[in-house]
Amino acid sequence: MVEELALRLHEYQAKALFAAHGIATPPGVVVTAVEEVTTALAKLATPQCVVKAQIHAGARGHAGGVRVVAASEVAAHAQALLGTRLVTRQTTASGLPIDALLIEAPVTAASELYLACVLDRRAGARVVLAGRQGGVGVEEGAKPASRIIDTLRGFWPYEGRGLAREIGLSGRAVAAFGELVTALVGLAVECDALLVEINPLMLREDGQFVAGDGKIEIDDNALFRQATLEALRDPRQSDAKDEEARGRGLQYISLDGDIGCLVNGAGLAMATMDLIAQAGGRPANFLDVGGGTTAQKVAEALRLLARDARVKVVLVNIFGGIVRCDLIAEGVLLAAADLGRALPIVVRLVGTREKEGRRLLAEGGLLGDVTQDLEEAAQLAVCRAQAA
Amino acid sequence: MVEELALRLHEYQAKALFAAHGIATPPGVVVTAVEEVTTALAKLATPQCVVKAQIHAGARGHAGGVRVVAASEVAAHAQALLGTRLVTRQTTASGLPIDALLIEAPVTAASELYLACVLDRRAGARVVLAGRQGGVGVEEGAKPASRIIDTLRGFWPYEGRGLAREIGLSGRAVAAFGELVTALVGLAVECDALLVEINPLMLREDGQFVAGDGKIEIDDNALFRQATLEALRDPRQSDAKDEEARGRGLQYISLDGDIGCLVNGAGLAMATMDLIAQAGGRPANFLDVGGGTTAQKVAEALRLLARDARVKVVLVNIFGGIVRCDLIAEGVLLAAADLGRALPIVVRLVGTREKEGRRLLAEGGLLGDVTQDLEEAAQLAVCRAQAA
Amino acid sequence: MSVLIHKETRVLCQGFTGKQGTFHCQQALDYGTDIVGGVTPGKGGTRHLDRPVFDTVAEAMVVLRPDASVIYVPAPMAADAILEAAAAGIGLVVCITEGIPAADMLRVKALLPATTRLIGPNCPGIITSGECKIGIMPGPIHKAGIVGIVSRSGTLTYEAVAQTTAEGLGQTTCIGIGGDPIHGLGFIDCLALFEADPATRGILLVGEIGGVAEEDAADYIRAHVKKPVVAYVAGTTAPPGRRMGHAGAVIAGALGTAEAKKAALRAAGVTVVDSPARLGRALAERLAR
Amino acid sequence: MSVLIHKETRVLCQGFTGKQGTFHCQQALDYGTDIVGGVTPGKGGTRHLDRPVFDTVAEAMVVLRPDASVIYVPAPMAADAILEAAAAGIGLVVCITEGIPAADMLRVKALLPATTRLIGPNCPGIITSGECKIGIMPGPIHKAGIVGIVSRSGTLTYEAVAQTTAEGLGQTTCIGIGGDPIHGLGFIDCLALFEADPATRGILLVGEIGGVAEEDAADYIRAHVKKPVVAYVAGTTAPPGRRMGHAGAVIAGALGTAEAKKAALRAAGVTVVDSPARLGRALAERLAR
Repeated sequence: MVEELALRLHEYQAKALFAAHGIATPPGVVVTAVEEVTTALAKLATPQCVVKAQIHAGARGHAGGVRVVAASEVAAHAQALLGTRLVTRQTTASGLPIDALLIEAPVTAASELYLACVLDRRAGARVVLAGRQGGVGVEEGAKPASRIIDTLRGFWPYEGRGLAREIGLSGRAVAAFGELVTALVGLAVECDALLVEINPLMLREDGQFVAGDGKIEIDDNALFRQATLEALRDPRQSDAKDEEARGRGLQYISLDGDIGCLVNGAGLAMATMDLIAQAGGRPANFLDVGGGTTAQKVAEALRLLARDARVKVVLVNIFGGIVRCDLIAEGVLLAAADLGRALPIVVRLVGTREKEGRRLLAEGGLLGDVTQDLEEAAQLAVCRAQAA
Repeated sequence: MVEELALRLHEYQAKALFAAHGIATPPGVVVTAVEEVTTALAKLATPQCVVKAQIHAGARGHAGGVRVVAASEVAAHAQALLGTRLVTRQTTASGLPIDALLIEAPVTAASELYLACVLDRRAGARVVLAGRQGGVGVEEGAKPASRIIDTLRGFWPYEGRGLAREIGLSGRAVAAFGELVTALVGLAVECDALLVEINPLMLREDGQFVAGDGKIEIDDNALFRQATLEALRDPRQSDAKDEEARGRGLQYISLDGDIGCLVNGAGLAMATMDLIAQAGGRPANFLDVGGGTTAQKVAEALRLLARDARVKVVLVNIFGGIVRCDLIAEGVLLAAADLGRALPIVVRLVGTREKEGRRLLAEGGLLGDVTQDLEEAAQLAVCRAQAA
Repeated sequence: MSVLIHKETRVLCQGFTGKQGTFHCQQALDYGTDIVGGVTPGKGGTRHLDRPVFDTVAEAMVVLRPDASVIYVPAPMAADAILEAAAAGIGLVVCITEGIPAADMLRVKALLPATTRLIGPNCPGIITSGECKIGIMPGPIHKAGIVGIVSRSGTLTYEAVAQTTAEGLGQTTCIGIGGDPIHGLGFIDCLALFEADPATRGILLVGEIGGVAEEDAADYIRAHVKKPVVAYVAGTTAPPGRRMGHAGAVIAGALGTAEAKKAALRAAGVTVVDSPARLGRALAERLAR
Repeated sequence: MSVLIHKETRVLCQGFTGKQGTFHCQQALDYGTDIVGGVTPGKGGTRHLDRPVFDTVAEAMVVLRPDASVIYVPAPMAADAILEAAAAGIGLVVCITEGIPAADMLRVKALLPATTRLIGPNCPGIITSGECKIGIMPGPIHKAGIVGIVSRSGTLTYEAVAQTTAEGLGQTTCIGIGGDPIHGLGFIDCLALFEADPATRGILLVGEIGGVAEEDAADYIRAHVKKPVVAYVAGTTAPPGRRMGHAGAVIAGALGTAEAKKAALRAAGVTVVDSPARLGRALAERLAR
């Protein structure tokens, strides 16, 4: 939850960007309905196909989301996948919806490598990672070679050739790798990507590279100038409440406990989670109202939290800085009426206009616990959840 | 002729690039035939129009190439201009063909400024020039303010606002100017432009800027990566022989004398011209065969030179470095047969394989003067031209 | 004594006449901060909050000679504003703006001259209790005292402040460095400042999971910090992030988890509390030893 | 003695196995240049012209320890090649390639470390007569002697060389700096080198119209050059350029014309000849005084 916020692209979208930047990808067609399979197969004209479920999670292979299928079997396989949800090691138990399949011609690779360009906090720069060993084994294999990119200098092809030599490439692949890495970095910069990853990166016998898979994450903060990428957003791959919160300018995180949490700030959200865990409870979700909120928004946020059937108690934990406690109190009171007695509320409210906020809660006759103590608030919430 | 080689765009093409980079331009429509005028006027819906002849030269106003016309008169005016040639102070006596007209709605400006981004040799950088006084008076008015752009740092809006203050802008125009200059520099960098100029830059009462005219020159050396700009080339605005030479990988410059010159290198071309002038003659044209040429290419170049009816003598002045004198000699002999006795040839041939070249000429029975002396060659050419 | 700012610090505001700039500058003035004027392009020559407004920082610099600038301009223009302040020669720039693209901050980081310190972006700012408040933190919870506070998290900073005030320790200076991936001053910069400040007797450090700034801070503390340090790292129980593909794991390895951070800090002699509510108490106890 | 290169200079070639690289390296070898090997990505481990080929300059550096590199790679990759040589620590890079985009050279210029000297691009190269030839100039016209030559123009350089050879003066080193708008070593750099070289007794400078490099060189000569200098500026009778809109006129003002350049040079004590055929004679006369 402290990760940089990013817009994630589907594999097929990433590969389209690769192609536009001169990075080779396997011949492929996207289908969203079984009826499109025939046309797709005609375009590909290959006896065997790789059928890849387009979801925003990895580890698809083990879950049946990536499979080599005879052309004659593709339609049946597509029928079986489209409209279902795929559960992988990286998804929640409910999985993610398969709304599209990428059907590709198989690529014969001499070897599989790893290549990525990622924003690195510590370096304060973009970093290129290149590994001789790609695929699922990248984290176990030899540590990839890396290059910190000087922001002003940029990345030059000769640096990519140096990386190629460092990971043991030779012959035609050396020059090709230099061009490839330069193109990848160029894509990352142009698209405001926090991550561009090709894994596996297939090296063919002829020394040419083909992107076997593609993962791209775009900096949310840069979407105001990346309209064409924003248009690639697939809201169906996110939790519906997450998207609703997003639409209201809030940040929502779904977890697997039973305490709904309304906080301000990612740090306080994590601290609240730590305290709930120490008290023996588990949060169901988090809603961060951020700065500059209104009573109306707080009420909406509370209703959104409470809509989660698992939520047995709501914990409001606010340290008012820009956020005014009186507005939070107003919002809590607005929502409390709807939520009813069935859903207990624990409120911890300190900071800007703290007194006014607590007075409003008292006058409004809130049927819940109000405290100023951080640990007490967490303990109360856990108690109420266990009692519910 | 030592100027940087550049692809020049028409005003309407420049303005389309401006618009794509967020620089405001007047509402306008391009017509290439009188039949298109009605539709154009319907789109513009303005009682008065500015009709601007699209040629690759300035000083159009005095020559009738820019005129404010009532909408009802546009068709007649277009009829009068299209298909003719416009002669201005900046064209040769034969002028340039008017194949297109830009019809614009007039802009009411509170004042007219000057703005350009140009590659500056001395600074070794791009430079922004901003003048409070634009239009034809820019060179006479107060010297424009300038900023050298640090290539790595790039240009930032605050620097544009600083320029705005420096030339006396205030109010809304300050922030608008910051954005405008940043956009202009961005365009220059993205398009590999050696020059982007807006003159006049119109400042409206509301503090917004509109590009009254636009001049863009693209670095010829960068056209391999600027395919969409290369497609904007208008060969009809260049001398036909220039374009033909260009198509053959040669460089051609048309002048107004009677000696056709075949040289290698721009410096030698200029030196040859200086020597011809000192001897009392004038070159008709120059053809630079550059390095790595072939006998065939030399022959073609000579035929191209000789096709100019004004040419009374051809001077071949080559100092072979990469260029081999024997290949030049072969080319001269190949062409000499076609040119016949009517056209005398003076050959000065030194450098790589000089002896072989001169032997070939002697053995080939060239009917012309052969010398090693630079000044003598020029004098001979002038004598032959005067005698012809 | 204090760190970076004090009673005499002359503060300029960029984005002065906007909603955020207006509100927080008024708060800062109420706190006693010497806000000397502001910059809003196009409003040069006018006055706002009874102070002069300029079109550019360079012009404001000539007249007002500010020591610091606080930035409330919208995210798309914030990088430009930071560099404008730096180019004008301002020594301390505090950028409150959130939502600045990481790529913009990469460029700012690469272009910022050594003569300008940047705090933030996406941070609460910096305050020297009772003297000068540059940012959006609630003033009343602060009290002049002896604790230096540095925090990656906005709201958790306030927790730390409130606790040191409640414990009667008070603060010298409190710096919110912000949680954006690319930012200005870091833990180590602030630790060095607090270590060198005679008035600061103890240090609170508030970290988060992700990145390796806490691990690097631990190394620094072991080698250079003699004053007692108490730390809290938020996110012990946060689910592991799924972002950054394999690249995150490849770069960070085992680092970046709350446990790794806590272990590193403890190994450096830092008192690490498991509850964010116990920062003040723990530091009081360390100081009482 | 000579300037920049000599008998012992170890020369690497980038673009070694290409048509241009092969032809001119063979010529250079014939001249006696110590071409130690080359670089062609993808051909590392092979041999060419009986010398080793490497994939990268960095690898060649370890084995061959070259002092200089000459670049014959195609224009789109030339900037990369220059920076590769510089990053590997090569002190002298001679880029023959023509047609490099100006924007690429802007970046090269901004990124080139102070430890690397660049000659070119789009130039004939550099030659120390009788010792080391790095470039495309015809070797036989050169003769070891006492004249330093620096020229913006390719072919005119050969004229100057041939004349000094014919006059019996001969050359120390001849440097073609190239005519591209953004390039490495300039007139002033070369004048300083020739002035400092004991073997160089006179200097020929070949300029062209456009830009203000000759005017700047004149200023430098007046202040720093004691050796006799003879110059020719091509383009006295060239028609005025129509490019660069008003911007050129605005930047250059009255500068940049052949007359302005000649006047500036003459005022600096330079003998300016009106015919490119008289460079050698004029210098011989100056030296005979």
